[in-house]
Amino acid sequence: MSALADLFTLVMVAGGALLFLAGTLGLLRFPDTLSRLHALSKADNLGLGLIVLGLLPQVGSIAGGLKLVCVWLLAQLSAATASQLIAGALHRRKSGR
Amino acid sequence: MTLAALDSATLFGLCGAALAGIGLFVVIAHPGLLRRLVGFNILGAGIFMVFGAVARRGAAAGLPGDPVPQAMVITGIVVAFSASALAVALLRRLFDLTGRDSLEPPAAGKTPRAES
Amino acid sequence: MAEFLTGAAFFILAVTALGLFRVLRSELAVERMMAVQLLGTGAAAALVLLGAASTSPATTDVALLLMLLAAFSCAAFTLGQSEEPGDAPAPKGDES
Amino acid sequence: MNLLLDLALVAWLVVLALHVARTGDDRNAIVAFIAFGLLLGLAWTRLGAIDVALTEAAIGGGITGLLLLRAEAHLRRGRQADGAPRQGGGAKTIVAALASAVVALGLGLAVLAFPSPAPTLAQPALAAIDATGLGNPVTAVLLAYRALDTLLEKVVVLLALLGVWALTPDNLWGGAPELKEANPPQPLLYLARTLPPFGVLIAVYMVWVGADAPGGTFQAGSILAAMWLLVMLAGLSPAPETRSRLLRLLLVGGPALFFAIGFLGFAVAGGFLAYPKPLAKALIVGIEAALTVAIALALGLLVAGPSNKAPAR
Repeated sequence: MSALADLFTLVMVAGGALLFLAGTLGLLRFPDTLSRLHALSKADNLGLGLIVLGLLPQVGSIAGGLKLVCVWLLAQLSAATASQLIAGALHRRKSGR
Repeated sequence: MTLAALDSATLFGLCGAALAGIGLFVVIAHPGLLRRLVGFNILGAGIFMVFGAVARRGAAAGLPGDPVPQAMVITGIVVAFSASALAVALLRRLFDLTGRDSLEPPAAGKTPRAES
Repeated sequence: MAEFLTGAAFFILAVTALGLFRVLRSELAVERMMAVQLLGTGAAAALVLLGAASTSPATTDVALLLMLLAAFSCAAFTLGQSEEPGDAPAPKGDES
Repeated sequence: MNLLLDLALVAWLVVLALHVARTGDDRNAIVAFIAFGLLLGLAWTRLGAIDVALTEAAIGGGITGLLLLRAEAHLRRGRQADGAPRQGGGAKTIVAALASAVVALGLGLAVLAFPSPAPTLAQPALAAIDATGLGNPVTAVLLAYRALDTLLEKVVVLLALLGVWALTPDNLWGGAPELKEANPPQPLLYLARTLPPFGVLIAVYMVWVGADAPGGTFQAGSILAAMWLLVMLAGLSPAPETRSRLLRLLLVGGPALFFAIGFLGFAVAGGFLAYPKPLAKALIVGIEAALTVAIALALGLLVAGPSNKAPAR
């Protein structure tokens, strides 16, 4: 049971870490700013999500698990509004008003 | 284990020294006052980090660090922020009144006065 | 396990920080802010991982705080941006 | 692996600081500084100082960034794209570099020359902690052993606020600082509506656990200040007029309560800022609550700056 949980953690954390790598590569390699923004939000949502999911079997208490989920939920809120704000700023800049 | 903790504390202490040096350089050498303010904050961060190394080395009695320097750093961070806010207000006022954001006179090569 | 979690934290931080250093030379201020945003998420992920590795639950609180304020600094940045829409001066001398 | 992580953090911090030193654009420097603050928070957790990491994350990563970015936007708006980035004179730069190198070297040597059995106050701090009823030694230092420092620090924050307000032009004295943007973007409004409830919750949590676990009044105050600033930036609630009695009362209230309890110590516990033992924890938590409000208001108003609207008649 514990070994299974550890394996789950291993796979999920590794997946999350790879998503961060993918997000960074996207940020560096994608052709224009908006698609870079798109790559960024993948890392934000999925990468952190997978890591939080993977760590859930490792925390001892329910409160600790809830806190982890809260980190992810806050990241969702932050990432969503932050990309909206950035895209908006970009749009205003482009349209020249 | 203790050796590793010791090494890491010394490492961050040296990092603090380097940051203090870089911050000081920006404060002295950069003409723009806003940038000097950023440098001032980096300088402070470096000094705080030296304190952090002291606190880390004082780890004892089951604590990860000596609480006294840590508490001093917390106080210091808030005070440094207040000082930065005051400096920003002064800078904005200076800029509104004179249109300048540096203490160097536009043409003449007088040495800038020290920041308050 | 702790070793693996610390390693993962290091990997994530390394990747996002290197991304930031590349982007810091970019011409668009917006992209620099995006990289900082990614670094913030990466730092939160690293903190969560380190907290699990070291079994000090309070480390997660730092991650919580970082995520709470991530959008805040981004909002501050875009406000400065929107005040001058047309001719945001491109950063000078940052080529190479 | 741990040492590798520490090494990498140190290297990135230094690289970011160097970037701040040599980039030509102020905003670029500030964005790098925000990233620097993020990594600094991480470095503090590596040093085992979670309390400091929380403070750094809240102040360095949050409101300092807003303060600097607003200042930069203000300067940029007023400046007619003046030409090349200014450079200091060559000789001056060299002298400055030499001086800073000497300081850095001296500090580094001091770090290397730390006495080997490191002096520590951890044991005395823990030995007396039962008397305070607290569980977090850092909070015990801040509010019991060295409460005088904390008290004076509150006074310093208030003095800084007075200094900022003193820069108000005469005809605007007593008015409100204007933070609202001309037309705040829609996502900002959304953020200002959804984030503050979480922020207030986390701030209350910080004060609450601060007695026994990392957290406390500074961290909570900075979070509250950030949330308040967000609401003011979005224009959901205007900044208060600086002549408002209630505002001034709340600002002074925290330190005043602290002083009052401090002087009460002469009567009941035999010294300034001495707490009677059975009441120690209740008094400390009470002081923390009042201080949190005062700090949040003071930090928020420090970022808001002097008033730039005439007071309503």
